[in-house]
Amino acid sequence: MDDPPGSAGGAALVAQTPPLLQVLDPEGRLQVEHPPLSDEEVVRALRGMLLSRRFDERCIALQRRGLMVTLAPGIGQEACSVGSAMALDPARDWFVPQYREAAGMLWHGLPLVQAFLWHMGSPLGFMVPAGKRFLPFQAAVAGHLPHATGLAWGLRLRGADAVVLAHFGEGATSQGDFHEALNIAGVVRAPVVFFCQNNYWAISTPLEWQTAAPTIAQKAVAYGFPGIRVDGNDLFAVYVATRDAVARARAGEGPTLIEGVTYRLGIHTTADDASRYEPLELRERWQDKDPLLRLQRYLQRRGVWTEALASRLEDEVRRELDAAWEEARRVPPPRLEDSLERVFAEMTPRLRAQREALGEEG
Amino acid sequence: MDDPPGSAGGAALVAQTPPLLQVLDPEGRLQVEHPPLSDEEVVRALRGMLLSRRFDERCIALQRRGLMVTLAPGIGQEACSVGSAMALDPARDWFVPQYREAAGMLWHGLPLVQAFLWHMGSPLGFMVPAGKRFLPFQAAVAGHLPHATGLAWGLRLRGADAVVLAHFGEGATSQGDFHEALNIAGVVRAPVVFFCQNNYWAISTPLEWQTAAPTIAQKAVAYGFPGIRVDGNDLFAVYVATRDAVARARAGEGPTLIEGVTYRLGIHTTADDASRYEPLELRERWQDKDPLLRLQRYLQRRGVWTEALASRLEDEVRRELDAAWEEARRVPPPRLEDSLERVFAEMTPRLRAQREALGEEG
Amino acid sequence: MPVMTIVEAIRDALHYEMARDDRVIVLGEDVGTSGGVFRATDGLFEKYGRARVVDMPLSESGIIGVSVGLALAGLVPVAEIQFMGFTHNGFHQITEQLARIRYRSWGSLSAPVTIRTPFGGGVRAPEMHSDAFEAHFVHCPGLKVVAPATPQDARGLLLSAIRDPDPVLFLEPLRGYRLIRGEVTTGEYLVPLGKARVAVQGTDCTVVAWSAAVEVAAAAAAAAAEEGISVEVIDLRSLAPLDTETLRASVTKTGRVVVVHEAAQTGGVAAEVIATIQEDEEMFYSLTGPIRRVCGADTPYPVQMLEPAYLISPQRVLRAIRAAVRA
Amino acid sequence: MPVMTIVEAIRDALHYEMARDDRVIVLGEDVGTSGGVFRATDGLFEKYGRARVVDMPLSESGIIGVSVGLALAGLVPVAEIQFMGFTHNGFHQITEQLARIRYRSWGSLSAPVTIRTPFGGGVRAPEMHSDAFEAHFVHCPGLKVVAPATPQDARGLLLSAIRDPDPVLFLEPLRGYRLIRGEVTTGEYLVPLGKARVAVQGTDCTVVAWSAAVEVAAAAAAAAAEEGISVEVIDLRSLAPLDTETLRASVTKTGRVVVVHEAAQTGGVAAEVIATIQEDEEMFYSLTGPIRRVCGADTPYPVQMLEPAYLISPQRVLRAIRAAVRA
Ligand SMILES: Cc1ncc(C[n+]2csc(CCOP(=O)(O)OP(=O)(O)O)c2C)c(N)n1
Ligand SMILES: Cc1ncc(C[n+]2csc(CCOP(=O)(O)OP(=O)(O)O)c2C)c(N)n1
Ligand SMILES: [Mg+2]
Ligand SMILES: [Mg+2]
Repeated sequence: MDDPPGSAGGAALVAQTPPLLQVLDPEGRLQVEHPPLSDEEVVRALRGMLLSRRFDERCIALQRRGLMVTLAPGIGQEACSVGSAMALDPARDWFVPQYREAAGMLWHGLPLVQAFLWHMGSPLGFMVPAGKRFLPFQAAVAGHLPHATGLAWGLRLRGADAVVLAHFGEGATSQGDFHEALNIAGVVRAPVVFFCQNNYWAISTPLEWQTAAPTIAQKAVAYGFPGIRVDGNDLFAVYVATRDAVARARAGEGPTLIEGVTYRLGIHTTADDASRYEPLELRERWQDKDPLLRLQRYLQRRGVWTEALASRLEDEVRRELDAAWEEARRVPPPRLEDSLERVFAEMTPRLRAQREALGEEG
Repeated sequence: MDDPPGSAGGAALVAQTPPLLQVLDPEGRLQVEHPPLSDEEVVRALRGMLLSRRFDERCIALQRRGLMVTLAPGIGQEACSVGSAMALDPARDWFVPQYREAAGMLWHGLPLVQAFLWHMGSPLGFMVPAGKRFLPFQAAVAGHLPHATGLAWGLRLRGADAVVLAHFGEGATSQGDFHEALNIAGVVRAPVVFFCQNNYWAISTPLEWQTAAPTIAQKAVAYGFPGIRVDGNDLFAVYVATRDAVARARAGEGPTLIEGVTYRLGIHTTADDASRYEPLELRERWQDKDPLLRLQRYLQRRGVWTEALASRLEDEVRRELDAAWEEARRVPPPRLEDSLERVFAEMTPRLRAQREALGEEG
Repeated sequence: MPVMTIVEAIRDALHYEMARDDRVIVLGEDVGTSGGVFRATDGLFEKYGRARVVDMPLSESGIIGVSVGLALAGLVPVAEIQFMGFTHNGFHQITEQLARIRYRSWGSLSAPVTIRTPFGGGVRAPEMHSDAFEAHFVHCPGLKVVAPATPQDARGLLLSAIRDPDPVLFLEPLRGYRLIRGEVTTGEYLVPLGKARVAVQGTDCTVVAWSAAVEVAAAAAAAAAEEGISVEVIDLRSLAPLDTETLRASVTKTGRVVVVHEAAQTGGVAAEVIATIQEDEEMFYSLTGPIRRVCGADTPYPVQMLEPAYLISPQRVLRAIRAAVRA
Repeated sequence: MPVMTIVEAIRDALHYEMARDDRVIVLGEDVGTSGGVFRATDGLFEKYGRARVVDMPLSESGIIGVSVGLALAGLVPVAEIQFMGFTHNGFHQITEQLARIRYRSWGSLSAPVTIRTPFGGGVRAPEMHSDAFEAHFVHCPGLKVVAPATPQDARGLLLSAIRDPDPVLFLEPLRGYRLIRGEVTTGEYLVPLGKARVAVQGTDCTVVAWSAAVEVAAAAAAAAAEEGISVEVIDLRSLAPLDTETLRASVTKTGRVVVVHEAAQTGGVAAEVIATIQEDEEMFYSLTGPIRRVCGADTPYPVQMLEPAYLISPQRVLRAIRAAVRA
């Protein structure tokens, strides 16, 4: 039998690699005519990124001294976190984090004291203060993504014009929950933006072993909504893509998946030893793409970046961190008994008995 | 601020609808020059489809008389089931079914007696006879897909040049297990063909409420391997697509997702009342695309289809079914005690005690 | 008072509550246009449309996870999982997410989600469609588990579950849907969570059961009565939290206990009932002999041909009652 | 005999078994190039490469489901789930698929998969990383559950688990990984599944424990000894199947029982141990008082700041021993 016509090859869908959106190149050169943010806004963004960078560094140091628990720094990924948070309106929009987005959470209104408490292993670190629009950090990878879908959908059903932004890593995209959350979001056209920080590593597992898809953005094709791929170390690109996605969502046009191509400049968590698996040259290549450096270079080109500004920002940030850390240390630690009161709105008889027994043992 | 350049719109990945592969149109007209199967092969295929059609009809009738349990007929979808099974080599390849693929399973070697036992609610219906290469029918939607991935990957690791074909519905694509199974298959380049019978309905839920993606085939983009969309009521298209995918898999080129666009001509299961949700005109539209009808029309055009052939096939199939049904009824029903011996290779002390207690109560 | 089947009572509760509270949203597989595979949600879609009655994609984990989000948005989700076996597909969303959200947010968030699902066998359902895994959810801090046995309780407990500020797993007796009938108080009639019911009064032996097993226990009690044994049947109604008070009142009276469930014996809820009874000094010292379990064998739920032998018969319960009384 | 920590003993078993049987394949998140987040698989990737030591995508359900398929292809998969809490993400693949495949294929198929996972708290791990949900798996027909307390047992039981023709959940004490050390018989030394161990001999009270709680129980036993109370500590080793014989030998001698676990009390494995003990006539009639549970509170496992108070102390066990002996 000769090769039949109508061979399936012709009908195969070939994966298309989406282009990478870049507005600022690593040297801080604008790739477009007009910047999407004013210089003031950029300085404010840089300050937010710096706050997070110094927060992470300080917490790592405190962890090494036994004063903090295992934590996952966001170093190197601040542009994804802050750039996307900037596109939200904190008075109506929600931020739904994984665990590496202290930067964006602080931007969106997480009190710095609470961020410290979180890393101190206090349950108070997971509280959502009244009037704030974020969920607690999430330890189960991708577990929060269906919540983001439901929250966005529910807010719309309740008549709010709110948008939800959910963050996660490229490793999270391998989870069933990622799939179910995005698929449902597509069906109900939930006003949600799924932001994947593709930092190449899931602990020690590289992207190639996570998925055979060359990009994360193209996974949106499965859900019938747009996937966008941006330089995740470029605050402008992140901001522009998220802003557009938020606008789409708010206009009732449904979800967007954004892939921020970035890199984890350091350890997965303080319990990790990246030297066991990370090629040094890869780290070095990305070190120069540091998102803070890029913004500084940009501001330098625009004549805004000065020694004075640099040290003013560092000073402000240091003082803010000092004050919050001092305050966090003075917060009285909750007792186990208190936790038994927070399982249900009202304690069950057995919880009450267990609580009493704890008191007696005290 | 004027609309910034570098707007994300330009970088968005727009989902591409893959073309639909069709080799035979509903009137049985060949859309290509040479048919991919000889007339003899087509008659054999038609016989396999007819066997399944009559099997289903008979079982539904028996179910209505209380002689069988709830069952999911494959009526209208026989081309997907048989056309894909034809592309396998039963001496080395595996068939991993959901629950609607009696047609393909019979083709691949499931003894007809066992198919009856399955619908009689006998555990013997789930046995895999020695030397056969299929898994038992699967009741948990998508639960078998990671098994197909693992089996294919494992067979390759063990040095076999086997290919695994897994069937499922479009509803199954919403499950996390679908996602994880396909993603892992892509990463390890497992020799597996994922065949989705998109029959429009998941019980009463239409495709539009299942996913916002216009096609199932495009979901392959998320996993970095080809997705192919074929007319699922066209035996030739199904066969050709699967044959090519099997060849790719065997050559070490990894998995393929095939979407067979078809329609469930009837009830979801014998427990279902499709009139509650199915628009009549939709059913009527598809009735004329009946895959058996199409093959008959094709054979008619080629002058092969005669009254004599038609009644010979019906006769053969009827006698085969009669004989198997008689045999199935004579199989002694297993006892509950026997089932306690099949939980582990060796009974635990408690199972042994439970087994003894059953005996005493007997 | 109208007479209803269990499924009618559930449907009535859903209609009642959706009319009363516009935050209630029903979601699940096939709950809309078809009215649910058991018709529990029949008529809701016609009344409220897709904005409040949503046929969901085939995603149990997604349905539960999305319900958490809907609840956080201020809605009151009532999610249906078509069969209990498939709650396992979303088990992590129930155990780690839904049940913990109040606790892990240190009381600042809550998710008043009700998950309705039928469980247990006896209707010749396909493989995996008859699973009874209530024990998995009883060991799930932050979750309440309810399993009514009568139409009256089904309606009253479902209303309480929907209104409860915390997540509730609401287990419906699959074989009772159409077979169990009874009078039902309609309107604003609620049955509180966490309170057991004395289904049959007696003095010689306590039989603890829930859901469809209550009927089996009652049949055994009737048979025992003919032998002169007076059996008290406790219908737990709530599996979490357990009603120790009602158990104590009965056990201290009878001194003999049999616990019945269809689920596999090992690690089933009977074990918790036994542990709870015997660790109470008053109950412990009133026991005249071991507490007996009448449970499913330690196998998965079998396919249909083996089902009649697997199901717990009143005779098996009766034998255990006799043994308990003899001890 | 070399002295090893638990994690070293596990690593030794994996190296030993992979060398002995080329069908053994290790798969999981970060098990390859990094050698596992706790280094349990360290050195395997270097020896056997990606063909037999596979860093998997972040998919617990996929890892377990794929392991079923690998087993059907004739391999012997040893899957690692990074933390027990995340076994819930694949719970349906464990309960409905892996554990049932022999049963549902009427004995014609089998899946000798071992799932290794660390569990329990005490190492200040993040939220959800200290969960102890062994009870969910004990109520899972077709699955064996093993939870060693010593390096010797960890190695010997892991070899047995890998060679067992049925699926085994192998629970590793997270806080024992580096803290529990002991002599280990290397080479072809296996510890049988389903057999408990008398960790401490005594006559007045039986304390039943497993995994990291055995050390706590032993410490309590030592403290009790100073008060003149002779405590026998039973290390269950296997939670499914339970070793009723060893329990009987001890309980009929002491007449007093305390069961210890870190998991939440309600519906935990202690309940099954209690039910098993008390339904055995011989054991029941030897009990002088209620069997006591020393378990975690009915909350999720807390974050780090509350951990010290949540963990079970030898003092709490001692108080229960005293109460038992007084009764
Ligand atoms: C469901 C689940 N499985 C496993 C883990 C353990 N774990 C914590 S972080 C991590 C890698 C996550 O990678 P990615 O999603 O890329 O996020 P990143 O850490 O790179 O920000 C893993 C496997 C977890 N927390 N949750
Ligand atoms: C995990 C799981 N959830 C729910 C069900 C109940 N159920 C059985 S068939 C079905 C619809 C399946 O639709 P599809 O995948 O399109 O296959 P089809 O029946 O159309 O062949 C559902 C929801 C199930 N069997 N398994
Ligand atoms: Mg990552
Ligand atoms: Mg379908």
